[in-house]
Amino acid sequence: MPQMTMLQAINDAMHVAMERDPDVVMLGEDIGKKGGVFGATDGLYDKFGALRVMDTPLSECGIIGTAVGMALYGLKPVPEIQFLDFIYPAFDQIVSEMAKMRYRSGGQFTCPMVVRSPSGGGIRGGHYHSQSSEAYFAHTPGLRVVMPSTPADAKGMLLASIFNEDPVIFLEPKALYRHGKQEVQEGWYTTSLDEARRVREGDDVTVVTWGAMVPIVEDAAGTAAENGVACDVIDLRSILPWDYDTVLDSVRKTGRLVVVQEAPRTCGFASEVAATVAEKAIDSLEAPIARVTGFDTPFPYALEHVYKPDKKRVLGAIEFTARWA
Amino acid sequence: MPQMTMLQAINDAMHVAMERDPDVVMLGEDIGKKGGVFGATDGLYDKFGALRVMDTPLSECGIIGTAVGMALYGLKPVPEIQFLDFIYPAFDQIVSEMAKMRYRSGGQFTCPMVVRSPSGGGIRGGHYHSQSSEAYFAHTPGLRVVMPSTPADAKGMLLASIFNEDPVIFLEPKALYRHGKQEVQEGWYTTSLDEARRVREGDDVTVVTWGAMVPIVEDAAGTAAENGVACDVIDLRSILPWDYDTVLDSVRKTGRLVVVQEAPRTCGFASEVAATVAEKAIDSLEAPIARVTGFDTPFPYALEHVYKPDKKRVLGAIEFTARWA
Amino acid sequence: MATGTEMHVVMEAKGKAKGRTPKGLGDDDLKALFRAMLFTRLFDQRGMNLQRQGRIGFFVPSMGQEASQIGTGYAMGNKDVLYPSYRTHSLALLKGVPLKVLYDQLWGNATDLVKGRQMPNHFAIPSINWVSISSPIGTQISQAAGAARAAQIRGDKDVAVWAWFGDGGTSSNDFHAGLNFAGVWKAPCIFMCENNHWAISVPEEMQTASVSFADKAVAYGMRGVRVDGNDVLAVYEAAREARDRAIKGEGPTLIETVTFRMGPHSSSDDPKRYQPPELFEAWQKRDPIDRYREWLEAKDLWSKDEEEALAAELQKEIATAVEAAESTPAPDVETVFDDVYAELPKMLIEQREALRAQIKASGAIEDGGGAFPL
Amino acid sequence: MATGTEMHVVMEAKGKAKGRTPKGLGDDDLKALFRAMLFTRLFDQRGMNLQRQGRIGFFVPSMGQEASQIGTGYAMGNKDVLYPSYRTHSLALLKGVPLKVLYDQLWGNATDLVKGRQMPNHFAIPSINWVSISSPIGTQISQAAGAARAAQIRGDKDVAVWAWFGDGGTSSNDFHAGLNFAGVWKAPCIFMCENNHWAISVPEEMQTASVSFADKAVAYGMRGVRVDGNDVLAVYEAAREARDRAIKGEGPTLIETVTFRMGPHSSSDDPKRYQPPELFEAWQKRDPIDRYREWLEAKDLWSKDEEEALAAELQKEIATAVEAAESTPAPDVETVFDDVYAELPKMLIEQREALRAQIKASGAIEDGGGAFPL
Ligand SMILES: Cc1ncc(C[n+]2csc(CCOP(=O)(O)OP(=O)(O)O)c2C)c(N)n1
Ligand SMILES: Cc1ncc(C[n+]2csc(CCOP(=O)(O)OP(=O)(O)O)c2C)c(N)n1
Ligand SMILES: [Mg+2]
Ligand SMILES: [Mg+2]
Repeated sequence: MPQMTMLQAINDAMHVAMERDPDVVMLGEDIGKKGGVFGATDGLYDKFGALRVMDTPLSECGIIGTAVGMALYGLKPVPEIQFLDFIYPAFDQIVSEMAKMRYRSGGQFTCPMVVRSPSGGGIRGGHYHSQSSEAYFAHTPGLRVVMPSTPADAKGMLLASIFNEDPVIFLEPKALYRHGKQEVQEGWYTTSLDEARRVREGDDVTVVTWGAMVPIVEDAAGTAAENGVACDVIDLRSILPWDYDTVLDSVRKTGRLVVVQEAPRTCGFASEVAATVAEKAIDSLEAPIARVTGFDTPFPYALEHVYKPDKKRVLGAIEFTARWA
Repeated sequence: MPQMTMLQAINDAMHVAMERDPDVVMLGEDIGKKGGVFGATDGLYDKFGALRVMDTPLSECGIIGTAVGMALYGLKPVPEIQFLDFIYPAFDQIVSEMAKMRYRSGGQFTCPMVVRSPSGGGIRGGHYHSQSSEAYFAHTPGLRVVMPSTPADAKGMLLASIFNEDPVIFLEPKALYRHGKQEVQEGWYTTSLDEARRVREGDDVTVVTWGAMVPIVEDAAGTAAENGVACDVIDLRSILPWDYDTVLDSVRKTGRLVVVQEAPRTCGFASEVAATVAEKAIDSLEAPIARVTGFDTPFPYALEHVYKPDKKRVLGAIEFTARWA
Repeated sequence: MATGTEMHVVMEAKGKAKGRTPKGLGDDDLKALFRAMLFTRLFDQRGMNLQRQGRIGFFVPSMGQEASQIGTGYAMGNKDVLYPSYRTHSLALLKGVPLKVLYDQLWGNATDLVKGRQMPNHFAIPSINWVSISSPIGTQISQAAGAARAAQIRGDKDVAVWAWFGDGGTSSNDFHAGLNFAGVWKAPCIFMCENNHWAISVPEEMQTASVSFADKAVAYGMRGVRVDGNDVLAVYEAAREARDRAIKGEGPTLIETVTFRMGPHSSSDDPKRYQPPELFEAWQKRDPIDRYREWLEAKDLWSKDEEEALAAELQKEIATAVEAAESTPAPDVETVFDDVYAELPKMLIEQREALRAQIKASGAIEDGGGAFPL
Repeated sequence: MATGTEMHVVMEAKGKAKGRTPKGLGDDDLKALFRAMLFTRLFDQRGMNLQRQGRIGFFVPSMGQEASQIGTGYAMGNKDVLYPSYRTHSLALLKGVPLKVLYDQLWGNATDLVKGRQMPNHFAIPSINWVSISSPIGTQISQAAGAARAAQIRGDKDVAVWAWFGDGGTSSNDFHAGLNFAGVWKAPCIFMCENNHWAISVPEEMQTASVSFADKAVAYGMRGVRVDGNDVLAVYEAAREARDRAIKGEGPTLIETVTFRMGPHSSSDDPKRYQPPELFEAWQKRDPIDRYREWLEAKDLWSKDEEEALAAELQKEIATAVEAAESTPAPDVETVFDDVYAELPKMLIEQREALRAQIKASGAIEDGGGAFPL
């Protein structure tokens, strides 16, 4: 199997999807000749032409609005939003239209489409090239919200998203685009959008996370293990709907929970994880549920490293939770 | 003191604010001659003229975008979004601009302004005239998000919002606009944006809620009391920043918590309340934290009454929680 | 064809009843146009009454705009796709959608195609390629541009896509995005701006400073056409030409039909607060149905008797459908969880179970009432 | 003044060096214009170098657009309000903002006016009414319209508001909203569209099908002016006239300056992937600085010696400021919590305490690195 970065795996998934089904089309800013600002759509324009790989005017509203129309017509559009921070001009089309189309039409009209967008920090992009906004979408029934953390998951989940009946917000943790390589199966395969992934087994503390925080948590869990604390690390992969059973099973085993997210703290998805556990497994809990999160501030530029949860902060929370008696 | 409905109290607050300060201006769709679709701006156009009470083109993006510019210029704009469901075309201006202006400019530019909008169900408005979207804003650092539940609070909090330095999302629970009258002080006064309100004292179960759910919870708590369960009912009033100390104190007393919101369940603000308590007061908890919420569906039309939490559902959760051992 | 700021007219103003018959319309067509306009008027009157009687919760009438809509609808091809607004039920009547389908939606009952999920007037009717309507103004415009682009991508040669919206809709984000994308793509899309002079209480001069709405086409490099929206034949011609151009690959068109909202914005609105009565009176004299009747009568194509018979027949149809829809029960409570996703996810299964348990324990849920917008 | 699709020019093309001196500009003004243009070019070259050397994280050059910006800036009044874009630092240079202020921002250091909160080029400089820049394209446009409306409401007679954006920016939601509101309000606002032919890699013909960007003014009932953006004198005249009209209450203007982005979009971009080299070469021949120098020389207002002396002086200023900014430390970690609200709320106080405790327990936080856009 070839070794790929996440970026290559995503690019590969799009090649596979477009070859497989002529209804798959891409649209977005700079995705054509330039191949995307990160290179995710590299080569697609040359291979599939300007009718299936469309550079668009600078309007996220138009990108998503027209993609909804394409999906309603029967195509499988995969619009790219250049940075997740720029999705807001299209927020109305996403939450009012794409998410609600099936429900409001009594199931007669549907929007199977995938909105791809690089998410989170890690590139010194400051305020507007770094935000993690999954919680907005997680509070929007009708959407699927997913976020892979490995190259293999990225490819399998992107293919599963494109050939799935629900509209998907596909978040790509840009900090992991070139984080490292992994063996990735060639050609067609899909990865479940319904199941979390157990990253590491352990009996002492459950650590739940997703996206770019996964390798940071793995790193912290490794050090914790050296210090005698065995973490059960779960990568949610899907944020909505999410696999709370896997989390609950783990907490029932460990009795301790740390949730790690990059997004600001208040009303982020970590809160949902905590609330669900506090509702369904309170009897198992032997310690407070700790959340490690970005601060309740906008995303800073010079102090990005202070803002983003790092290994030390995660480790601190794991140890605090493990020690609680 | 005169008796007022919440709608009258809000209208009165705007009269007081505009008389007090010539920099206070209003803008929005149909707020002029028509006086707003609910009548909230009734009489302002006649009294303060077209330059201070502006009917606008049909663009929420423009309403908030221009209001941000007015605030930057030194005015105190109070834009109205006709229904909260229609705020999304302005989402970019709200989350990227209004919320972040102070931070991103190093405190040099600020956006003191108040976005008023009727929120929630209760008028058989279906999908697009009923949503409770406070969680989107609660996850947006830089915003204040408030939601009164009584006429007196509505007036005092609106005045406090208008003469406050931070941008405020002022949510008006439309189900309570004409829900009943209350004595409301004439003229100028303000109500804290930082403190929750204790609606009812009790030692058995803490019930936290806000907005249109407050009277429903009161009703349920009344019945629960008849059945021997004394509820400590807290109306949060402010969602961001929120007064978690009052909630924590109460839970430390009761050991039991029910959170009630009208919005869909996943990643709503009730999750934040639950997560905070599970983090800071887990040792006090004697029962699972129960959430009573709207379903994880879009807001329906014919089955609105099934979707919205009602007295029975709240009472069920209170009794379940009280009984837990 | 007049573009930009000139006005395209076929029938001369009421009282003169002159004007040629547009190419391609036979006598049957001319009568079919009238039938649909009258049907719409009756449907609207009934809808408002049903709301006033408290039998349905809300209604949006199209009184005064029948020519603007029916003229367009008649120019549509069979495979064309409609992105309608909440004020264009006339098009469903024109296309022969069974009345029960419409009334089911107004009641939001168990046989409603949209399962009682949306307010009255928010139809979704796949059999006539009528895409689901939503309330947020303008969102259908960029979607229509995308659908037209999809037709291009698929190589579907005889498909045009039609987006309906009002003068207020031209201020929306999606108007700008939709027309801009369609212009760049030369997509087979027709943008139908019904300028009825009001966006609820906001008059057109507060909506935009542009000389006309049709003129906005300039900004997108597309053809803009301004037409007398109370002249059903002029509307038909303009729409027909726009469709021909779209199909031939000559690009999209923005059509402005200049007309007037002769009723309130909706059953919740009272125009007296903001509309000068003279304005209404002036436009009443240009009522599109009266004007067209006069023209037909002058051509000896229509008579009072015919109209009475037609009206009676239509009223009967309406009465039957109203009764059937009204006596249909509400949707089952458990349907509230369906169609959020293609398959019911676990969280919704649990929420459904909780609801079931609650109903079992404490009985049916009471209808909370509530009136729009109260 | 040319409107819509015609092009306003003052200096004839390079090589001829003819053309009158615009009214109101004395020799000193003519030289000041050149100085600012040269300053901008040097600042840009230095900025790109600093980024290439890894000393700052990112940079956006304005090479090729100096005339378009300086011509406009020179027409502004003292009380005018600027809503700039990330590519218009030339205006700060023109207005004499100390260089250290700009370099502090490029470094995001402890004395940076915006406290290291934003990427390079996102300045906020209240002393010259320069409003905080954000990255999302277009948002400043509707804000500028609102500020202009505020000036009207306050009765401030000598204030015009200027919004800068690119050809790509015309597709944004806020372009549509901002120009529409300004048109209806007749607000004293000037909308400066710098058409540099590219939105990153998207060429103007894929941005819109309209014949020109200036033509989009029609849609908003405002004046649209198209001007040779490499002709600093023509730009000045157009901007001056627009300001006069704005101040007199004659309404807003959309100015399109036709120019060319002679560098990459930003330090992260490589135009070779999408830009035909001939295009660059053709525009290089119309370099706005060369063109203006030739004009000045022909009028005997400028010489090689003068330019060498000026360049040396400016480079020295730059070197001093660069050194000062680079040696200023980073902002204190605790400032990360400031300015979210007017007062620090409880949750942020707690988050700050937790950070303090962590640093105390396990040492300073390591800088994670990362390069834009990687
Ligand atoms: C985005 C949005 N904002 C506000 C509303 C409330 N609203 C409903 S209809 C309407 C006026 C629409 O006017 P116009 O587009 O001219 O259509 P008309 O009703 O005249 O047919 C408004 C403001 C809405 N539905 N959507
Ligand atoms: C809403 C939004 N979408 C996408 C981007 C990414 N982006 C940054 S600059 C740019 C192109 C801007 O082109 P133009 O408006 O012509 O200005 P120019 O850079 O040419 O000066 C894009 C797409 C953004 N900043 N904001
Ligand atoms: Mg209208
Ligand atoms: Mg450009």
